[in-house]
Amino acid sequence: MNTPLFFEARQLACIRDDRVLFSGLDFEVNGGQVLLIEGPNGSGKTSLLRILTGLRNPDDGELFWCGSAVSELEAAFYQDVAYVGHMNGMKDDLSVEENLKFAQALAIAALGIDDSLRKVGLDGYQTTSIRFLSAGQRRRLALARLLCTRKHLWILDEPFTSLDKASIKMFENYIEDHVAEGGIVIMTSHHDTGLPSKIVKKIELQS
Amino acid sequence: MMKFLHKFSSPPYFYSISGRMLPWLTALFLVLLAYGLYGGLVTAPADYQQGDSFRIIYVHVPAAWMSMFIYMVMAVSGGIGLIWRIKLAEIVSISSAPIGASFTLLALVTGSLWGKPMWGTWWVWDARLTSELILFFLYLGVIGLYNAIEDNRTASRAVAILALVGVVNIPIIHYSVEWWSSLHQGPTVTKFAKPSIHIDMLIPLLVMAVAFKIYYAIALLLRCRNELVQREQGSRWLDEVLEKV
Amino acid sequence: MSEFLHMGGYALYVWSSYGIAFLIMLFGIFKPLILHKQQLRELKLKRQREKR
Amino acid sequence: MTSHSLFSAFLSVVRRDLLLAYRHRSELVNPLAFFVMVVSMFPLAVGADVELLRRIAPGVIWVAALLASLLSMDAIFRSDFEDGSLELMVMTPHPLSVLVLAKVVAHWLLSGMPLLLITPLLALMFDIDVDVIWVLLLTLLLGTPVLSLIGAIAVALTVGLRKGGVLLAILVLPLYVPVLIFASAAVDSAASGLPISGQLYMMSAILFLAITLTPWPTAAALKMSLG
Repeated sequence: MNTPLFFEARQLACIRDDRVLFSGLDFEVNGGQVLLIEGPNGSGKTSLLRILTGLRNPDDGELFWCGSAVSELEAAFYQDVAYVGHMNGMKDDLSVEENLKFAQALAIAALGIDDSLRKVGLDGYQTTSIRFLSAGQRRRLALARLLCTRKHLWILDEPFTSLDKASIKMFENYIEDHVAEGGIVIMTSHHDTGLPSKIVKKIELQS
Repeated sequence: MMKFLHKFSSPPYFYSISGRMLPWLTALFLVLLAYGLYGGLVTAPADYQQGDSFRIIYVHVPAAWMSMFIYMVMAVSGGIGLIWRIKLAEIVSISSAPIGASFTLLALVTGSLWGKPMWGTWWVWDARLTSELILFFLYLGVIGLYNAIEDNRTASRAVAILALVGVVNIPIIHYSVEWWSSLHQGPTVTKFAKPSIHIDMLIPLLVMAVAFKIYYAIALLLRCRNELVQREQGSRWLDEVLEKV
Repeated sequence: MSEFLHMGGYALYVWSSYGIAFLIMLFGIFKPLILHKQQLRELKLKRQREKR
Repeated sequence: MTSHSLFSAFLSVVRRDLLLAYRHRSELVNPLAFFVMVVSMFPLAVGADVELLRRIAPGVIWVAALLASLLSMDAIFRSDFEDGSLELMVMTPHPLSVLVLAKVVAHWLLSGMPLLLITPLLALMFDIDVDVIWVLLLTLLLGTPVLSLIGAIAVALTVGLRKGGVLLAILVLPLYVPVLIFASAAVDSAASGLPISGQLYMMSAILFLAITLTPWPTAAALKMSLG
C-alpha cells in the first residue's frame, strides 16, 4: 500500500425518527490504525457505520477518503472498502466456494479461496452450502471474504458476534496483520478487544 | 436566485410567508371563480350541437389540465428535492399528489357526466378520458407508495423517483392510447374535441383555468404547512406559532 | 331564472357536475385547514406535557 | 492488479442468479402454471365459442403474461435485500445500474422466456393459426423484457416494505399500458392479415428505451431502500 491511507469524517450528523442520534461528529483514522466505536445500544453505532460505508446518506457532514470527498469518489472508494454488517451477505443456497468466488468477481482478488478458508479454519467446507453452517462458521466466512479480496478499509459491525474465544483471537490477529500492512479498520464491539492499545483509537457515542 | 431559493425554503420563513399570502390568494380565487362561472353559465351562448350540456367543459377541461399540470409540478419538485435535497421541494411534491388526484377524479366524473347526455353511456372509451383514467392510476400509485413508507424523508425520495418515472411514461402512454382509440373508434372526430370555440365561450374557460391554478396554490400551501409542522415538531420556531393557538 | 336552472334540459348533468366540483374543491381546502388546527393543538399539548 | 472488467461482473451476477434459481428450479414452474391457469379460465368464463375466443386470444394471453411476470417480479431483489448481499453489490466499484440490469436480465431469462415457450400450446387452445402464433411470440419476445425492466423499478421502490405485493402491481400496471396496447394490437392485426410492422417498431423502441433508461431509477430506488 503505497499511498498513505487516511479516512476523515467532518461534522457528521444522523437523525432517525426525528431523534438526533449524533451530530457534529469529527474523527480521523490513518493507515495502521483501528478505530473502535463504543456506545450503548441504540446510540447510532450501526447507523454511523452505514453512513461511513455510503449505504446511508448522513443528514449533515462530509466524508473524506485519502483527501478527496467520498461523494465524488464513489467507485474508487468502493474499490477500497469492505463492509461486514449484521447480515453476512452470503446466499444460503450457494456453497462456500461459490459465495467467495462471487465476492472476488465484484472486487479485486487477493488471497486464493482455499488459502482464505484455511486461514479461518473452514478448509474442506468448499462445497458445503451456507445453509448448513453454524452462525460462528458464517461469521468466519465473512472474515474469509475480507481476506480473499484486496480492501484497504474494513468496516466491521460487531465482527465478533457468535464467535468463540479462539475464533475471536484469530479474527483479532488478522485485524492486526491488516493494520500492520497499513490498512484501516473501523469497528464496533461490545466486549473489549484484545487488540494492542497503541494501534486502537476509540470514540464514544452517547445515547 | 439560489440565495432566494435557500431563504425561501427555510421553514419559518415559508410558514410566515404562506400565512400572509393565503388570504390574498383566496380573494383572487373567488373573484376569478365568480367571473368564470358567470361567463360560463350565463353569458356564453349555448353550443349549437350540444346545447347547454357543453357548459360542463368549464369544470371538466380546467380539471383535466390541472391533473396533468400538477403531475408535472410533482415530478419536477420531486426531482429538485431528490437532487439538491431541498426539504421544501419534497414537501411541495408530496403535498401536490392528493390535489392532483382529486382534480383527475373530478375530470373523470365530469367527463362521464358530459358523455351521458351526448352518447347515452356513462363511460366512453375516448382517448382523452382513457388517458385521464391511467393518470388517475399513476396518482394512486404515488399516494399508495407514500403511505406505505413510514419515514417521511425516504417516502418523499421514493415518490420523487416514481413521479419522475411516471412523467417520462405519460407521453408514451398518451400516444399509445390516442393510437389505440383511433384504431377501435374509426377516424371520426374524437368525441371530446372542444366544441367550436366562440370567443365568448373561450374567455370563461381561460378564466376558470387560472382560477383552478390559484385554487391549487391555496390547497398546496395549506398542505405544505401541515407537512412542515409535522416534520419540524421539535424545532423552536414553532414556539411563537403555538402561542397563538 | 327557472329557464336558467333548466339548462336546456341538461340540468341534472350540468348541476351535478358543478356540485361535485364544488364539493371536491371545498373538501380539498377544509380538510387541511381542520387538520392544521388539530395538529397545532396536539403539538401544544405535547410540549406542555414535556415541560412538566 | 486483475480488476475485473464491468462485463465480467455483469456476467457473474447473471450466472449467480441463474445458479440460485437452478437450486430452486421447482419454483420456476409457478409463474408458468399461473399463466396457463389464467388463460384457461377465460373459455370457462366467456364460453367456448371459437370465433369469440380467437378474437380475444391476444388480449387474454398478453394480460395473463403481464400478471404472471408481475407475480414473479418480487423475487428479483427480495432475497438479496434480506440476506445483505444487495448491500455488498452496492459497495462495488461497478455502477449499481449495470448490476441491476444483470439481475433483471437473469429474472427475464427465468420468468419471461418460459412464457414464450409455453405460449404456442395456449395459442392452440384458442385455435389461433400458426403464423399468428409467430407474431404473438415475437410480441412476447419484445414485450416481456420491458415488463421486467419497468417492474424492477417498482420492486426496488417497495423492497423495503413488508406489504409490498399489491402496491407493486398498482405502481407498475399503468406503466405497462403502452406495451399491452401495441402487443395485442399487433397480434390482432396479424390475425386479420393487416401489416404489423408499425406496432413492432413501437415495441422495439419501447424496449430500447427501457433498457437504457430504467436501470438508473431502479438503482436510485435500491439505494434509497437500503438507506
